[in-house]
Amino acid sequence: MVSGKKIVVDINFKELKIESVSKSFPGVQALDNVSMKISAGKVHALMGENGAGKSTLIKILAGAYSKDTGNILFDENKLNIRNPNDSLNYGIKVVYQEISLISEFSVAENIFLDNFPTNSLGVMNWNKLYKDTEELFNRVGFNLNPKSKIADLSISQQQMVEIARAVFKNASVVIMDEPTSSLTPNEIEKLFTVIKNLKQNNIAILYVTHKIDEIFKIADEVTVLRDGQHISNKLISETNEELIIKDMVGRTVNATFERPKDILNAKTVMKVNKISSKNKIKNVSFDLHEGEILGFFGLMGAGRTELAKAVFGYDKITDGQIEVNNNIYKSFNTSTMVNNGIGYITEDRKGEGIVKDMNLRENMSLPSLKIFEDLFIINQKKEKKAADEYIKKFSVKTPSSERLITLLSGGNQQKVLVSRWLIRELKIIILDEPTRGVDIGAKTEVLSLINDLAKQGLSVLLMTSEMNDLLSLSDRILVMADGKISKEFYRGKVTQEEIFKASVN
Amino acid sequence: MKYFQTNESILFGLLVLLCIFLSFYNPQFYSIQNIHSILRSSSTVMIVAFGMTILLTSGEVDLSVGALMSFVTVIVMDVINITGSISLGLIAVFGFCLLIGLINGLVRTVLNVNSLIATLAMMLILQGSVYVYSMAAIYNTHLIPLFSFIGQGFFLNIPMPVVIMLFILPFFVVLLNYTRYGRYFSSIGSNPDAAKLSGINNNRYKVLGFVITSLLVGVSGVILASLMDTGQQGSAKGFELIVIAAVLLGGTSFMGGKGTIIGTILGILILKIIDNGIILMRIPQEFQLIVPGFILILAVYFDGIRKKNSG
Amino acid sequence: MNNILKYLRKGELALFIIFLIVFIIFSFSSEYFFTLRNIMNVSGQLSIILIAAIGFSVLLIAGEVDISIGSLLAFVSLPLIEIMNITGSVPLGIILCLIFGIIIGLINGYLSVYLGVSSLIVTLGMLFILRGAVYLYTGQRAIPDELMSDFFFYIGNGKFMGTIPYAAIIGLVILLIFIFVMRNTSYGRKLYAVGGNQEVARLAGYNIKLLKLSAFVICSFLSSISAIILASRIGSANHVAGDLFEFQVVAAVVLGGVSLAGGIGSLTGAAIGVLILSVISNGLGLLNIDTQWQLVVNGVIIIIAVGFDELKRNR
Amino acid sequence: ANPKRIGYIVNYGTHEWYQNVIFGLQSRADELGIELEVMDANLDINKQTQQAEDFMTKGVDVLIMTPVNEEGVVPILRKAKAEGMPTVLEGNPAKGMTTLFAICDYDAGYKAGDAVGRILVSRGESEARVMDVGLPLLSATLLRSLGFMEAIAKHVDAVKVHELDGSGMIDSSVEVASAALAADSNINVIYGINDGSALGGLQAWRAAGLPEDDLIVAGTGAEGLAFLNEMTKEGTPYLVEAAMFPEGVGYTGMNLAVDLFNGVDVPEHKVTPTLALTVHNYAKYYDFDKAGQKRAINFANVANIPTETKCTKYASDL
Ligand SMILES: Nc1ncnc2c1ncn2[C@@H]1O[C@H](COP(=O)(O)OP(=O)(O)OP(=O)(O)O)[C@@H](O)[C@H]1O
Ligand SMILES: Nc1ncnc2c1ncn2[C@@H]1O[C@H](COP(=O)(O)OP(=O)(O)OP(=O)(O)O)[C@@H](O)[C@H]1O
Ligand SMILES: [Mg+2]
Ligand SMILES: [Mg+2]
Repeated sequence: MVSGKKIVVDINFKELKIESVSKSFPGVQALDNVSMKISAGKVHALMGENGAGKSTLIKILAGAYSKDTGNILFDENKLNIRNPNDSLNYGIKVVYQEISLISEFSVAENIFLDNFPTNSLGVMNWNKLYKDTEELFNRVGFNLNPKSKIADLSISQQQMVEIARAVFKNASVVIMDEPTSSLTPNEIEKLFTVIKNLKQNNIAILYVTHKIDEIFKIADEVTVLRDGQHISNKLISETNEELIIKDMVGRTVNATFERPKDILNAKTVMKVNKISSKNKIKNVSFDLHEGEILGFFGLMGAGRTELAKAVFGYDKITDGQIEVNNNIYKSFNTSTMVNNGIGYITEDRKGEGIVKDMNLRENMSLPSLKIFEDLFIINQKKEKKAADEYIKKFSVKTPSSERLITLLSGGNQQKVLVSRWLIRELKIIILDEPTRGVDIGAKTEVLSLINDLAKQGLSVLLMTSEMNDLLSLSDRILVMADGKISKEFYRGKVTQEEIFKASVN
Repeated sequence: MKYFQTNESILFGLLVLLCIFLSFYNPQFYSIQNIHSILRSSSTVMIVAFGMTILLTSGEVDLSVGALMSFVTVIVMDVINITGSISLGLIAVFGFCLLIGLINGLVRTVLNVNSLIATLAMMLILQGSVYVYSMAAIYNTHLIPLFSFIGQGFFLNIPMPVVIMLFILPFFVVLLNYTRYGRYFSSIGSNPDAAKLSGINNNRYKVLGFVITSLLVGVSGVILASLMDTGQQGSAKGFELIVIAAVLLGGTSFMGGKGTIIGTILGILILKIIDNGIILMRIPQEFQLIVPGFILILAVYFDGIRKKNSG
Repeated sequence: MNNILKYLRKGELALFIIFLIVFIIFSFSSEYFFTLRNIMNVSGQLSIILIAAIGFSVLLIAGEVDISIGSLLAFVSLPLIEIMNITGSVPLGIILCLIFGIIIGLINGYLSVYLGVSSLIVTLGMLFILRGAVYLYTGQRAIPDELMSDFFFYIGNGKFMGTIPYAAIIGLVILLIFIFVMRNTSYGRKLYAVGGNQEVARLAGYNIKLLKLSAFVICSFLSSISAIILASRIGSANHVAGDLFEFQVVAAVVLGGVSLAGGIGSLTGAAIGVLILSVISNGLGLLNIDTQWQLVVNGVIIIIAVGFDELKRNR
Repeated sequence: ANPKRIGYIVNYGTHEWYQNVIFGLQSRADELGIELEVMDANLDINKQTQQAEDFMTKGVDVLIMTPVNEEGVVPILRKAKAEGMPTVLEGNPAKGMTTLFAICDYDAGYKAGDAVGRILVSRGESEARVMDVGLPLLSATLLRSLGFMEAIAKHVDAVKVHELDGSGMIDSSVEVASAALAADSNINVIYGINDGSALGGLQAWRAAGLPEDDLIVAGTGAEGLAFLNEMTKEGTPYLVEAAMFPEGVGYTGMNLAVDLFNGVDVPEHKVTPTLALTVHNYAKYYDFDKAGQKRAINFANVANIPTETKCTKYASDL
C-alpha cells in the first residue's frame, strides 16, 4: 500500500484502476459498482447523461468525496485518498466543472495555490512565482498575464488558468471535467495541443465532455456511464457517434431543425437602437422579429454576455434606447424587462443562476410567482404541478421537485434554469449558453423546444459557442467583435469560416 | 404541526422542557401575572424581530433598532406632550421611522455600504442626535389615559402589547411563508444576482425591508414609552443584540436565504423565559447573560448536527 | 509610482488622503492638536484598538468573525491582575493572560470550525458568556492592581525616552510583523485563499480547519495584548472594560477596506481605519465637541468613507 | 487668584444627574469667572483615560473627574500627580486621590427609609415588605439600599422581598420588576436606587394592574423631573425622594476645586447635602414649572441643609 502522507509520485504506473467504486447520496445511488482503467499516456473519455455520476467519480478521485466501497489503484498499489491533499500528493490533478479559483488572487497565485514557492521560513518568493507561471504559459501556449487578477478575467480565461494549474507539475493523472464548456474553438485547439503534450509525458488523462465530436479528435478510449452504472467501454477506433449516444441515452437522437422561411417579414418585437454600456458595448443596434431566432457569435471577450445583460437591464445602458411593446426605454432594470415578457438564462449557472437555499420548485417558479398567486397567496399545488411537468419534460434527474437545487448535477440544474422561463408566458428569451453542460439528449430537447416555441411566436436571442447549434437554429447570425456588431449573416447563406473571419475583425 | 420545520420542533421541545422545569421549581411560573409579564416583555422584542427576520433573510441586518427605539420613546412623549394628540404623536413617530428606514435602505443600496456598517453608523448617529434633540428625559405630562393603555392596559385580560403583537404576527407569517415577497426576500439573500436576473428589483425590496423594520421599531418604541411613562434616551440599550440573537436562535441564517417567523417567536420566548426563570429562581442575574450564550451556541450546534444527519 | 497606483486601486491611498485632510483640519482648528505631545498621546491611545483590529482583520480575511473581543478584554484581564496580585510577578500575570486568550481563541475556533457552528453565533454567545462570567466572578466590582509595579504601569502609561509611548511601539511592531506575514508568507496567502473561497482552498489540499483555528487564536491572542495595555492604563481588571469594543473595531477595520465577506482587505488599510477614527475622536475632544456630536460625526464619516470606497470600486 | 480653566470629565454626561451636576459646576464657574471645559466618557473607561491625557495636554488648572469606575482612574491620578496637576474626584473615592466631593449614599438612603418608616407607622402597618430595584454594579447604590433598609427597620419589621438589578434604567427596571412582581406581589414598599429605578418599579406595578392604595414608592437622587412629576400627581404612591441635589453637588465641587488650586486646606471628603423630599417640602428647594418641564434650584436653601462631615458608612463597610 502506498502511504498518502509523503510520497514522491511514481509516474511509472501503467494504469490507474478504479475497482467497483460505489457512492450514494440520500435518495440517489450516484455510482453503482463502477470499474474502469485509465492507461498512462492515453486519453480516456468519460461520457454520460446529466447526473450519470461523472463528476462524482472525479470528486472521489480528487479526495473531495469519500467513496462508499471499492478501490483505486496505481497498477497493484492501492491508493489511500482521504482528502484532496492525499490526491494531490499522488499527482492527481483536476480541472473542475465549476470554476474553482480564488477571484481576488492573481493568476500566478492561483496556479501555484497548492504549492506556493517559498523559502524554508514560508516567505513567498514572488519572482519565482511569476517567472514559473510565465514559463508554464509559454510551454502550454496560453497567452495570459500572470499578474492579472482572476476577477478581471472572462470565464474562458479563467478556465484556461484552471487547465494550466492542473498540468503545472508532478501530475500523474489529469482529470478534466467539461474543460471546453466555455472555451472558444481557437482555445479548444490550444487545449488539445496541451493534452497531446501530456500524453507524450506519459500522463493518464480522464476527459469528461458532452461534446461528442471532441472525443474523436483526442480520445483513445471511451467509457459510458448511465444512472451511476458502467454501460460500455470501447476503443475509439471501434465505435462511432451513434453507438455512443445510444449507450448514453438508451436510444438515438436526431438533431436537425426546420425553420420557417419568411420569419424576417414578421413584425418587429424589439428594436435595440445604438445602445452602449459601461462595460464594453458600443453602439449596438438590431431588430428582433416575432418568432425569430437571432444568433450571436463572438470570440471570448467579444461582449455577447455584456450585450445580453445590457438588453435585459442588468447593466445600465449609458446611451441609446430599446423599444419593446411599443414602449421606449432609455433607463430600465431587469424587472422592467421581465414585465415586458422577456426572460434571460445566464452563462454563469452557479454564480447568477441557481438560488442555493431553495429547492427545485422554488428555483423554477422564481420569476413567475405572480401566475401561481390566488389573491396574495402562492398556490403551492399549482406551482408543484408546473414544476413536475417540466421535470418530466426534460427528464430532470431528481427524486422530487422538493429537492434542494444544489444537490442536482450541473446539467440538471441547467435544465431547471431553462424551465424557469418556459413555465411563464414569454415574448422574448435571451439565452446565454443555454446548453452549456447539458447532455446530448437533453440538449436536443432544449434546442427543439426552443425551435417549437419560436414557431409559436417566441423570439429568441441565442448566444452560444456551439457553432453547429448556432448554424442549425438561427434565422440570422450577428457576429460580435470588441463590443460591436461586425457582420450580419442569413440562414443557409453562411459557412463556419465566414463567421470566424468576421469574429476576428 | 405540519408547518413546523424540524428546527422549530427542537426549539419547541426546548421551550416545553424549560417550562416544565421552571414550573416544578416554582409554581408561580404559571401564575397569570407571570405569563403576562413574560409575554409583555417578549412582545416588544417580537415586533421588531419580525422585521429583523425579513432583513436577515434578505441578507441584511439592522443594528440601529435599539438606538431608534429609544429615540422613538422621546419623540412620541414629546410630541404628545406638546400637541396633546396621540395621533400626531404616532404620525411623528412613524414619519421619523420611515425616514430612518429609508436612509438605512438607501445607504445600503445606493451607496452600497454593507448594512452591518451602515446601520452601525446609523446607531451612532441616532445615539448622538437623540441628545441633540433633547438633553433630558421627557416625562408624561399629557396624562392621556389611552396612551398609558397602549403599554399598560389589558384587552380581554391580555396585555395590550401582546394584543398588538398578535395583531401584527399573522401578517408576517403569511408574508414570509405564503407570498411571493417572502420568496423574493430569501432569493435576494441567497443569490442576489440570480434574483436580479429573475426580474426582481433587489434594491426596492431591500429598502422595503429596512423601512418595515424601522416602522416596527416605531410600534415597539411607542409601547415602551407607554410602559415607562417616559421618553428616555439611552433606553433599550443592547436591544439590537437581543433581537438578533433571538432571530438567529430561531434558525434564521445570518448569511441570508433562510428565515422563519415561528422560529423567531420560539427563540424570543426561550430567551425571555430564561430571563424570567432566573429571577423566579433568585439565581444571580449575571446568568441572564451566560445562559442565553450557551443556549444560542447549543441550539445552532444541534441544528447543524440534525441537518448533517438528514443530508 | 506603480506601487502607489496599486494602492490607489485598493482604496488605501484614498483613505490615507481622508486621514491627511482630517489631520490638517484639526491642526488648524486646535492649537493643541499638532503638538508632539498630543501626537504621541494619540499613538499610544490607539494602540489598544489597533492591536485588536489587526487580529480581527486576520480573522475576517480568513472568512470568520469574532465579536466577543470586547468581553474577552474584560475576561482575560482577570487572570492578569489576579495572578499579579497573588504572586507579585508581572510576567507571570501576562503569560497567564495570554494563555487564557489563546484558550478562548481555541474554544471559539473549535466550536466554529470543528463543530460547524457559524462563528458569528459562537462569538455572539461567547460575548454574553464571557461578560456574564466576569460579572459573576468579580461581583461587578473591579479588581485593582495592588502590586502597583512600575513595569506594569509603564506598559500602558510609560514613554520611551519620555516621548514615545511603549504602547505605540508595541502596536507598531505587531502591525509590521503581521503586514509582512499576511502579504509575504505562504501562511498569510493561505488565509486569504481560505477566506476568498473555502472550497477551492480545500481542493488545493489546505488544512482549512487548522488555518481557521490559527486565525481565531491570533485574534484572541492579539486582543489579549490589547487587554494587557488597557489593564495597565486603567490599573485594574475591570468588569466595565471593553463594552462595545467590538463595534469600534469592526467600524475601524471595515472603514479600512477589510471585507466582512472574507478574503479581501489589508492590514495597512485596517490600520489607517483605526488611525482615522482615533484622530477624529481625539481632535473633536480637544475642540470640546460634545461626545454626542462625536458619535454623529463618527457615524457620518463611516458612511461617507465606506460609501465612497464602494462607489469607486463599482466604477 | 482663581484658576482660569478647569476641566471636568463626566462618566455619563447624558444622565440627568450629571447634567445637573454640570449645571451646578457651570453656575459656580460663571460666578467666579472660570472657564469650564467638559468631556463625556460616556461610560467608556478607556475613553476616560484618553480624555484625562487630552486635558493634561491642554494643561487645565484643575482636573475634576467622575470615575467611570473607581479602580480605573488610579493610573490617571498617578500620572496627574507626576505632572503636578491638581485633581478632584466626584462621587467615589479612589486610591491616590487628593480630595473628593460626594453625597453620603448610605445616609441618603437612610433618610428616605426613615421617612417611609414614619409613614408606615402612621398608617398603622407593622411590616415593610420591600422590593429593592437596585444596581449591584456600584457600591454607592448598594449603600443606598442598605441605608434604606436599616432605617425602616428602626420603625417596623423590614423584609427585603426582592433584590433586583434594574441597571438604573427605567426600561430594565420595568422588566425585572414585572417578573419579580409576578413571582410575589405581596409587597408594600418599592425602593429605587435612582429615579428611573423607582419609576420603573412603579410602572411595573401599574402594568400588573395592582392597587396603589397601600403602596409606598421611594426614589433616590432627585436627578431629574421624574419624582416632581409623580409626586405632584393626585393620589400617587410615590411619596418620598431621597434628594441629593446634583446642582448643589456641582456648586460645592467647583468651590472645592478652587480651594485646592489656591492651596487652601481641603478635606479628604467634602460631603454634599441630602434630604428626604416629600410633596410638602420640595418647594423650599426647587421651583418646579410643571407645564414647562423645568426646575430651578434654590442654592441658598440647599446650602443651609444640615450636612454630615463624615458618612455613617462607606464602601469599605460593605
Ligand atoms: N453532494 C451531493 N448530495 C446529494 N446528491 C448529489 C451530490 N452530488 C451529486 N449528487 C447526485 O448524484 C448524481 C450524480 O451527479 P454527478 O454530478 O456526478 O453527475 P454528472 O454525471 O457529473 O452530471 P453532469 O453532466 O450534469 O455534470 C446526481 O443525481 C446528483 O443529483
Ligand atoms: N476586459 C475585461 N475586464 C473585465 N472583465 C472582462 C473583460 N472582458 C471580459 N470580461 C468578463 O468576462 C466575461 C465574458 O466576457 P464577454 O461577455 O465579453 O464574452 P462573450 O462574448 O460573452 O464570450 P464568452 O461568454 O464565451 O466568454 C464577462 O463576465 C465579463 O465581465
Ligand atoms: Mg458533472
Ligand atoms: Mg458570454
